[in-house]
Amino acid sequence: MKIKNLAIAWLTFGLLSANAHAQTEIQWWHSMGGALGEALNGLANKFNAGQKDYKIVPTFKGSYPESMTAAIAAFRAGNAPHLLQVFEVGTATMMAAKGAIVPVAKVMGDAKEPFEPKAYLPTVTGYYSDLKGNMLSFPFNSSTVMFYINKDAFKKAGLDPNKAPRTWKELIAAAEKLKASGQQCTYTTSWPSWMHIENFSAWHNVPIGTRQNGMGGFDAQFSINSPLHVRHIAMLGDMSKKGLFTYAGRTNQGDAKFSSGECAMFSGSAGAQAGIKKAASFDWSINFIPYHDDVKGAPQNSIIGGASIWIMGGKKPEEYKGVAKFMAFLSQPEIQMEWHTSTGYVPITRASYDLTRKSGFYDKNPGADMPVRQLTNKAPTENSKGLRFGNFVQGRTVIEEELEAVFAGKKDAKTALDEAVKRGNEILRQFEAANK
Amino acid sequence: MEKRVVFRSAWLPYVLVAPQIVITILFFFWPAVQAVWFSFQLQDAFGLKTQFVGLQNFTALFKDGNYLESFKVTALFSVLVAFSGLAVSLLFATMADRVVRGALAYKTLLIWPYAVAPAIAGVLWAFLFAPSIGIVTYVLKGMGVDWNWIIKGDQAMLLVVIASVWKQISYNFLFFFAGLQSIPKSLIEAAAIDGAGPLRRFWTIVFPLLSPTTFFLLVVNIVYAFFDTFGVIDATTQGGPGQATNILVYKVYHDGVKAADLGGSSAQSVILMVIVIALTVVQFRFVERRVQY
Amino acid sequence: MVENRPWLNFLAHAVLIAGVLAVAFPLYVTFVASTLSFKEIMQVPMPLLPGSHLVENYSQVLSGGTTTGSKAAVSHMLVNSLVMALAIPLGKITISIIASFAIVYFRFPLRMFFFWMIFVTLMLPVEVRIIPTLQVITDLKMNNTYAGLTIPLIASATATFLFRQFFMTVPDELAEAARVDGAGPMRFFWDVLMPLSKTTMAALFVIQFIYGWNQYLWPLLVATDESMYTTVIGIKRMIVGSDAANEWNLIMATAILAMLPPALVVVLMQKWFVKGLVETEK
Amino acid sequence: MAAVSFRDVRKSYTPELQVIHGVSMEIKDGEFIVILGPSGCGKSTLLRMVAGLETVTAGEIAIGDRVVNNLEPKDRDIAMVFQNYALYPHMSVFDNMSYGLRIRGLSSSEISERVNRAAEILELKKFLDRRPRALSGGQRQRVAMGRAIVREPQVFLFDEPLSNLDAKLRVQMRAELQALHRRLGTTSLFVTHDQVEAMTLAQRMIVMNAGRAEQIGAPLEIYARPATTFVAGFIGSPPMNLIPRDGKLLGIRPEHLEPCAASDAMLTIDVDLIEPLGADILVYGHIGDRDSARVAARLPADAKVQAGKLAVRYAPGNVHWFDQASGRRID
Repeated sequence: MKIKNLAIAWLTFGLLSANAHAQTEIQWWHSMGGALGEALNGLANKFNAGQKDYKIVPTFKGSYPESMTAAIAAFRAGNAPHLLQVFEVGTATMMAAKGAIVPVAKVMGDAKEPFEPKAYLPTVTGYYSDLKGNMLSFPFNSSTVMFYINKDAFKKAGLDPNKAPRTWKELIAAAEKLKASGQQCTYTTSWPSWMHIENFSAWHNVPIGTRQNGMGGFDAQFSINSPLHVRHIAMLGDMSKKGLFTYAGRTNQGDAKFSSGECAMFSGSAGAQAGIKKAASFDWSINFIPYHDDVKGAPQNSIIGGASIWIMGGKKPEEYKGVAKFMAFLSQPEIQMEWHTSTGYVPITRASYDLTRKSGFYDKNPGADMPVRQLTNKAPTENSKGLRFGNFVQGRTVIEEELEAVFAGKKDAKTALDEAVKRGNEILRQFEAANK
Repeated sequence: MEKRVVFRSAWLPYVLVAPQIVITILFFFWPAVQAVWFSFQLQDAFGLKTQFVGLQNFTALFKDGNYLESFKVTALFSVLVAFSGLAVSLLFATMADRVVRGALAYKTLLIWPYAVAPAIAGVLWAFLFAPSIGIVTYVLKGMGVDWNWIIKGDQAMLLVVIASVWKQISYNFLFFFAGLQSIPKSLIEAAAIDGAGPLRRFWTIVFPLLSPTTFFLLVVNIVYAFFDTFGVIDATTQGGPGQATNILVYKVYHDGVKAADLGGSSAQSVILMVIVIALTVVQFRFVERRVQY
Repeated sequence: MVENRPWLNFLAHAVLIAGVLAVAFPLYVTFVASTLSFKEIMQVPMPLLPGSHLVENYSQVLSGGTTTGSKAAVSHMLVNSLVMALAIPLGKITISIIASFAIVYFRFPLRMFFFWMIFVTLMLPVEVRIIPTLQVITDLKMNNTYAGLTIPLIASATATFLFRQFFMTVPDELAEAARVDGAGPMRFFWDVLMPLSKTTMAALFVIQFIYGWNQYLWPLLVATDESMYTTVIGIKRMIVGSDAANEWNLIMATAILAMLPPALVVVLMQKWFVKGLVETEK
Repeated sequence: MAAVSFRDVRKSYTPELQVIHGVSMEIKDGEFIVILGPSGCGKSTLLRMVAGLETVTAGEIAIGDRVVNNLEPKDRDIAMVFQNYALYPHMSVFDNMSYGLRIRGLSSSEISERVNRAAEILELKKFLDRRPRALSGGQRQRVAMGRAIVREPQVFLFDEPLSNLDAKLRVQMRAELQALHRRLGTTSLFVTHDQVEAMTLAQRMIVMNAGRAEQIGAPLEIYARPATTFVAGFIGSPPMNLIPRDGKLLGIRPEHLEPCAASDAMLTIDVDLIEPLGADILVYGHIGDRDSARVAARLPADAKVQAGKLAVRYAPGNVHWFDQASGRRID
């Protein structure tokens, strides 16, 4: 009996709530947990409050790969969301799925909403556009990799806390001093492939792969076994052996090692600042990532990480109208500034960057503009526009596995990177074959 | 053996088996057939484009050194889990069989980890052994062990083995304990009168008599290590570092779900199915000998 | 034991006590960790005595998950876990007992075919057919539903065999007596077979409760919606959910909550648990 | 109550494996019939065919004027007592006895009246709330009978109901069964392999061998005039002596042999074994060649028997003749 009553209650409830849907609902799946999620909900609420026709319904779907998996499954089942936040390595996969997505430029054009790709930072535009310059997805939360130091540890080691190492040579020298002062872990990193392969390449203006880092076509090949790459990874392997570099894991495990004070130097996402602020009980600074000073043209500019919003295909025109309205809303410099200042993600349009600077935010928060300055250090080249490799989720796993072998002292850098290229290319060929 | 009496109805038995058969077809046979079918295909992530590629997925797998490596890892992992798990449980069971008082209390205190989900067992041990904050890590570092399973493959393997064994001890213990209790006491007493000491008695009388239980547990533990430890791996090493803990079933999941390579993952599923069928046949022939179905 | 050697008895107790402690150690640390603040737990070494944040941590996770990772409330996850842990054994027992009844007590065309069909499923653990099974669920639009979470897991050869084996031990004369008494097959099933199967059902229930509660891979794939997370999945989401450091104190509180119900079932229903374990023999 | 008819009843599981080869018999209303035979002779199968637990391959079984071949057990108006009693272990004695009545939808007052009456007859009143496992073997047996009685059926079927009891209890239950039948007068079919049970209980009996009814008749009639060597050998203890004579078989019961002077001897037995039983003496031996014919004799307690040769004689009127090939009686 109880079950029956419950069922009736649910039915009634379902009917009532169905009646209440006068607005067009727009589903938005994202991977912003915690404080970031609150900021995101704030944006959605603001949009919903500002008009009556559409309602953005954000849903947290777990980590980036998890929400992407969920969306793919949902798409196959025919109930994909309207909007999906996809991390940068998923870009190629989304792009290739022509029937599954609608380019943001087309949605905006159809709805006659203003949309100007040129307003975005070139690294951002480059990452999310096809070769003709059409924006495929809507840039949302972008970050880049930064270099953090623990100023207290530097002081203790007799180093100048206001002079963070700028080159790898300086970093090694500092690491040795830190170690001598009793620092257990001198340098660590989060996201090893993103930092030491992807951003490393861009920062030194060398290609990650052929065909403009894969942007030119699916037939690209990896080229991360160049002498410079080998030298850099060998150097890290050597540092690891000497105890100057502590490997923390494939994702963001390095963040905790730095914020707990265990590691004195650390490369990680610009987005890590929020967490460090909360947990660190020491003085720290955020800096440009180090480079090899004997490489011509270095430092170039770093590339973005984070995610963009993809518009899924097969929805009603009315819904796309709402999507376009929401994208236009998100494009406003004021909104962009709010997102940037509340989350630590990079301002992705020039206008919002200027607006934030004018607001005096950077004076009050020194270092907060470092990421955007690093991203725009120089005009991006073919090598530093970004990357777009098919199945890069798998590709990255391959790279990370090989890096781990080097850091563990099981393989030398050359062998490992050759192997990474070989295995990575197999994945690219498979993707190419699947998306002919 | 068949029942002598039977009820007669032209439709009732079909109605009664229908739910199970429908579910079995829907969620066992159809997916199994699909797995075989997918394994001959190349699909993009969204299922928009599908090509038939014959055996290409299989040949690619066997050309892939990492897949073969995954076999080795799985073999090593299962052997470690099965043998250390059986050894530890047998020790506990023998001791519990020996103590007259408190055996039940010990039993109660030893069986509860069965209730812990493998994924949670993984989380617990990963926390204890966490490279920077883990309490066991702290002790190990104090003893001069450079503990960091994030980068050291053998340590990562050790961690997942410990977590998996810990969870499985209760199961093995219960079977060993039951097995020991069913050995007639008169046999032990006869051996004692013949002058065999406790250790000798164990190896010459008890252990051989326990061998059916041991063999059964061996198969069960290997199956456990093959499949049920997925949660342990996923909650701790996720197959890393390198490929040190990338067991077959985790690779199926990673390639199929995370990397959206349906064809390759299905090909791996098909190979795994063959392995399971082989294991089941071994187990069934054994069970058949022991229990009259 | 056979001879009286005090040191051997002492050794036996010593080994067992060491074993019990080793087995319980992770549990103790987990509990302690669940009572600490975030700052306390990040210390090396972390304190080994319970802290003062027990109530705070547990009410936090029960109502709002972690602060940085998944915000799904664990109380809701516990409900989902409970639904799985109840629906799977009940479903399994129901469909298995009627299927075994049909196979044992009726003779009909395709009987052995069905029997083997069910038997063969022993050979296909969910893990090896995970992707296509997920596809079926997706095709049936059962993602993020309780049905999708439970139904694919309720078909099992194990339970069917267990009941079949049990029915074989029920004397033929009982069924004959029931027939003479005028009971039809279903009446016999309800009035005689079901009551006699009570202990088998109880044993199976305990084992399958734990099986259902501890499901991981399946809900990981089927429950992508926060409102459908089970506790085990919730923990996993708390660990990889965000860009910031894991809140181990909250994760450990959730771990305790996730372990408690099945552990209680095992300990309190030990008799059925042991019977179920030994009899199902997988 | 009703008559039961077997009309050339046959049963086979497969075309090759025939277990009942055509049994015909008319059982009168209220008669107590025993089906007797060694194990495997098909006697239980025959009974189960009456119950409806086995199908009838050919022929007809009728209860009253209804042919019941295709009726379900419940529609045949019979009640059955099983060898192992088949009590429902999870039900109380009362529930066991009333189960069939409840299924038939009798009112609860009617049910309790019938159960109480049966319990009274069987002296089970104080056990009504117990479970079967809390009862002794004899009590369980009574419950099984009670379950049959309360149904007030047209026919009672008993499938070796006493074989699980010890010897003493068996004798007692036999008496009770007889008393019960006198009181209720219900047509009863009783299967047993125990000739004493058959002799004491039966008004008429069917002796079965290998799926055939060898002889049907009143116990003493069968004892006195066995129709075949099988019946002759099966009934009576020790069995009838069968001695080859002139291409025929001479049958003489052990109690019909009496010692005599060697000169009067109609048979001379080489004595192998002497068993003094108090009331009488059993002598086992053989005639002629060691294996040609084995003979037993039941002699009065005061007979003088020694090892060696024993001369015996018999009254010609006590002799039975059988055909050596077919085993049939020659009159």
